[in-house]
Amino acid sequence: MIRVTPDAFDPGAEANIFQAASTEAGAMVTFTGLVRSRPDDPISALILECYPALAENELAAIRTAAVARFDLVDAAIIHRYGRLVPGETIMMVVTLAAHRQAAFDGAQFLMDYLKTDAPFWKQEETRSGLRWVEAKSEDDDARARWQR
Amino acid sequence: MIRVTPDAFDPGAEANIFQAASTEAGAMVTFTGLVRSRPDDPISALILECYPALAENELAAIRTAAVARFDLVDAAIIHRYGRLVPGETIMMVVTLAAHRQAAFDGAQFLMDYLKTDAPFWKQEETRSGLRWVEAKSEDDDARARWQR
Amino acid sequence: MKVLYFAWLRERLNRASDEVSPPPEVVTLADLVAWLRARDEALDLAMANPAIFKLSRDARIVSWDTPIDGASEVAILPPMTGG
Amino acid sequence: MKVLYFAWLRERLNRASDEVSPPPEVVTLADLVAWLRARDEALDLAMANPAIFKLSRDARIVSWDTPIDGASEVAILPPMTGG
Repeated sequence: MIRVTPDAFDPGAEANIFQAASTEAGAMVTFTGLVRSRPDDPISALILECYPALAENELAAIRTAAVARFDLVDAAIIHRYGRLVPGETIMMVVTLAAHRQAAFDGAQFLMDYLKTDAPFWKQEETRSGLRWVEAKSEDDDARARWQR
Repeated sequence: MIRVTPDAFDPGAEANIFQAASTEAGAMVTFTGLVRSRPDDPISALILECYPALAENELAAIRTAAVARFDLVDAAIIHRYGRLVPGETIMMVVTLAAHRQAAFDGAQFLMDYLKTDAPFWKQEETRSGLRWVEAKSEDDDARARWQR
Repeated sequence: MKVLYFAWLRERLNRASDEVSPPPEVVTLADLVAWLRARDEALDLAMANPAIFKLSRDARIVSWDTPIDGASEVAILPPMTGG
Repeated sequence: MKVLYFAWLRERLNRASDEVSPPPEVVTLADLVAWLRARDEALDLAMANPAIFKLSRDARIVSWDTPIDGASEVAILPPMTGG
């Protein structure tokens, strides 16, 4: 399941629904990305720009690749866009597998590809205005570790 | 938070409560272990034996080590014992961190130590009786990768 | 053909898209980018480091040497920061 | 001192614990295990491969060479299969 949406979602409820749909899995891993405001550099909001048609296609492709590569029972990605305040959930990935290592590896693979290939762009809203979040070269490195 | 209990729990609700308690984290990872029944080798239940006093002490020690080593904002472990049927949640770990790699590494570290050092023993209930689940040497290997 | 711009590239250009009709010698997406940059100084400057951009054709990320091949929508994508 | 047995070790011995009073020459947990095995053939057989067992003293896992040191509860733990 892939969902690209401006609407808030309940990560715990989504994970439970996902888990209940399968009896073949022994392990589930979730990753949840949260809007973070640090006391030394507070932000009032995170604004995510998105190219929805491309996001849906790329996330579906990443999901299919992860399921095949790690023999996952299932995998899902939910990603929001729009204006989010600190503490809100930006996105989540969930993987279900027979055993724990595949569930962990699948979730990390999804995150590493999503960081570099999913068309979302973050802006931080601060007292002095908006600033674009810079892409990290370590995200390219994280993605590269899966290339054979 | 460490909880060793015979009672069922709601993993999604636990994760949401855990997430809401912190505004400093940008990443949350959960691992959930589920009772699995395969069509080719079905089980009617999993029976977990436990030494609760030791389990609480060891899980608390593992949690403290993970928080320090990966600079986690927080970590929690919930582990059930008693008789569980397929689809039920056996246990979960949750980690909160500033960034995703620490949250993933912390959760994997918790799982790898828990597998070899937390005093739980599984029995599978099948049509032909009860059988002890054998420890896997790969669990020792997984734990060893964290030893410096 | 529609060309889309996102994030700080969109801001630098002060528009989210262009409607263009490239000449027949523009065969690949790389050709298209070169042709667009030659027509638009703001885009040329914003793409001074072209290696950081990815390109999509009809809502799929593709390599720069991919033929345009009748695409109806091409996007120029600054480094992504989702997740 | 109470000695606890778990899982298949408990089953093989047909009991979950023993109440014992080891003599003063039993100093470490390894000494205790040797002393228990010498008194009990079933335990001796069940622990034929001693390296697979962990030991706890007063509800903390400790190494085999740890002194007993007035412990009130020692447990012999077959390989664990939680998670």
